[in-house]
Amino acid sequence: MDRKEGRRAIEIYINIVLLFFLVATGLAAVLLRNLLASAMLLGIYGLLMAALWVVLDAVDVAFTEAAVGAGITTVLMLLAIALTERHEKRPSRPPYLALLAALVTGGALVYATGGMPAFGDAAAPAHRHVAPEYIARALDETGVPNVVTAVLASYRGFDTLGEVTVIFTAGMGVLLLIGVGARRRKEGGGS
Amino acid sequence: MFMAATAALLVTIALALARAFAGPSVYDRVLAVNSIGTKTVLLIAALGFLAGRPDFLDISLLYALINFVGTIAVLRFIRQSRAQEGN
Amino acid sequence: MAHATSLFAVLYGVWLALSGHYTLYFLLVGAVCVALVVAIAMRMDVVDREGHPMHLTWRVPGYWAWLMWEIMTSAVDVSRRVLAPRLRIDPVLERLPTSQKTDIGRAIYANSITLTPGTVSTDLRDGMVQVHALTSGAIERLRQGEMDARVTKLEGES
Amino acid sequence: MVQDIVSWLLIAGGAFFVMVGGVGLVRMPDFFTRLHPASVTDTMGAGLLLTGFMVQAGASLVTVKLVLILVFLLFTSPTAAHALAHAALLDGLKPWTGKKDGAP
Repeated sequence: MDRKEGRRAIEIYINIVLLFFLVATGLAAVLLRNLLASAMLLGIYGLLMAALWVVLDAVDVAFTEAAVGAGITTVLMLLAIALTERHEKRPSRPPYLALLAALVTGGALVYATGGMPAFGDAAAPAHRHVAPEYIARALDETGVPNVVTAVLASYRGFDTLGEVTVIFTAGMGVLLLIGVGARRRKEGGGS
Repeated sequence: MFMAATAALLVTIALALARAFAGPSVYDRVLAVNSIGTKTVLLIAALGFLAGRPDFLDISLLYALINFVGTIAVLRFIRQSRAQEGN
Repeated sequence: MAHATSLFAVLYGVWLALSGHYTLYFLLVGAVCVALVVAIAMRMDVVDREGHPMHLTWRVPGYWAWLMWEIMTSAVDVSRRVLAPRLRIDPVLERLPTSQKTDIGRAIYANSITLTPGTVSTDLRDGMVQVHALTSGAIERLRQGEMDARVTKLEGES
Repeated sequence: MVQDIVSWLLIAGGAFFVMVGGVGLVRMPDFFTRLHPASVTDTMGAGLLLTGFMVQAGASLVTVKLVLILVFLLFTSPTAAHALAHAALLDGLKPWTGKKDGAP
């Protein structure tokens, strides 16, 4: 019992440290004018985020974050930079409107967290609908040992098929765009 | 014991972050990213043991691979874009 | 074909290690997936002596043991220099000859150099390896050629 | 008990080398010299830490996975370091030689 309490406390400290790193990385990525450096920092952001998911016990999300956040996104950013510019231009006037929008959205989100159930609360609405059923019956009904996989690939199989189709199409689109850009990039224009 | 390892890894990530912020060259930053990647692999393994759930190792494994592929992809990209700037 | 079989064995071993569920169904699915990967690899023409150097397998452990000792001593040396109040380093960049006959032998040599803290191989061509070392002592050690000779022995004459 | 002591020593050693790598990453004067402490972390730090975890896990599937992670790291990290150094040299980054600071 005591040991478990201690572990919780430790996890909170690890969370705080990781969140601090995340904020620092995010700020640095915004402040740096070198876009290549920003892309690198966002890669680090993905790595740290995945570590945070692990601490929060969301192992499957961490998997996705590792593959998408730290892997594919970085490569896509680099490709985008290759097609455009290496350095961010200074804005012609201070972006007050954007700042206002960001502050309002951020404030609303922070305010909304007050209405959320406590972290790990078993009585939260999201955990009382079909989740207990899935956890109890997934292995028998689908034969898949991982509950998350069972839900995604079996209970919501058609949903997932749709998602995969969307992602596949998006991937094809990106590849086509990049291919076209690379071929047209003959007249130069790098910084 | 795993706590000590976790603390050491977090400190090292902080140091590597400092290097990533400071640069100065792109390669310093790539080195920092690669280094943080390795440390995240170890950190997740340590966290798995700390939480008594070593199943987390699968993510570490995935990471070790992604980190490598990512680094090589970044370097290829830098080389390619430098070559384009050259001519 | 021998290479394909051995690649299949290695990949299936990895699958078994990662899966942790040993029912007939999962074992079969694993075998099918691995077979598919091997088939794709064969189509890509990467299943050969170079991509999967199984002829080296029996000589590798001895070399690794030696390399591990080498890594430990040089790691301690580099750590001491990193922590010393005054940085006592004199980095050098130099080309060294290699005595290996095959590409894979040279690659093992260059990777061993990089794996050892204090030296990093930066270029490998025309039978020469370019090395960046933290200290001139580290490059002196390499020039004496023990690692080079050991890799050549590992490579063998076959 | 012995198992605990051994793994404690290994993990403490690993933690030490990992931190040395981090300090070196900040302290070294240029990119090429920074590669060396980074490789201390990747080999010694990761090796000792993962070996310590293995001793703690005992003979199980967990140990097999730890071995796999270690093998991946030991195979990929020199390749990545080599690619980095090679790319930096091609790009014309000049290695620091310590002449201007009057180092001994």
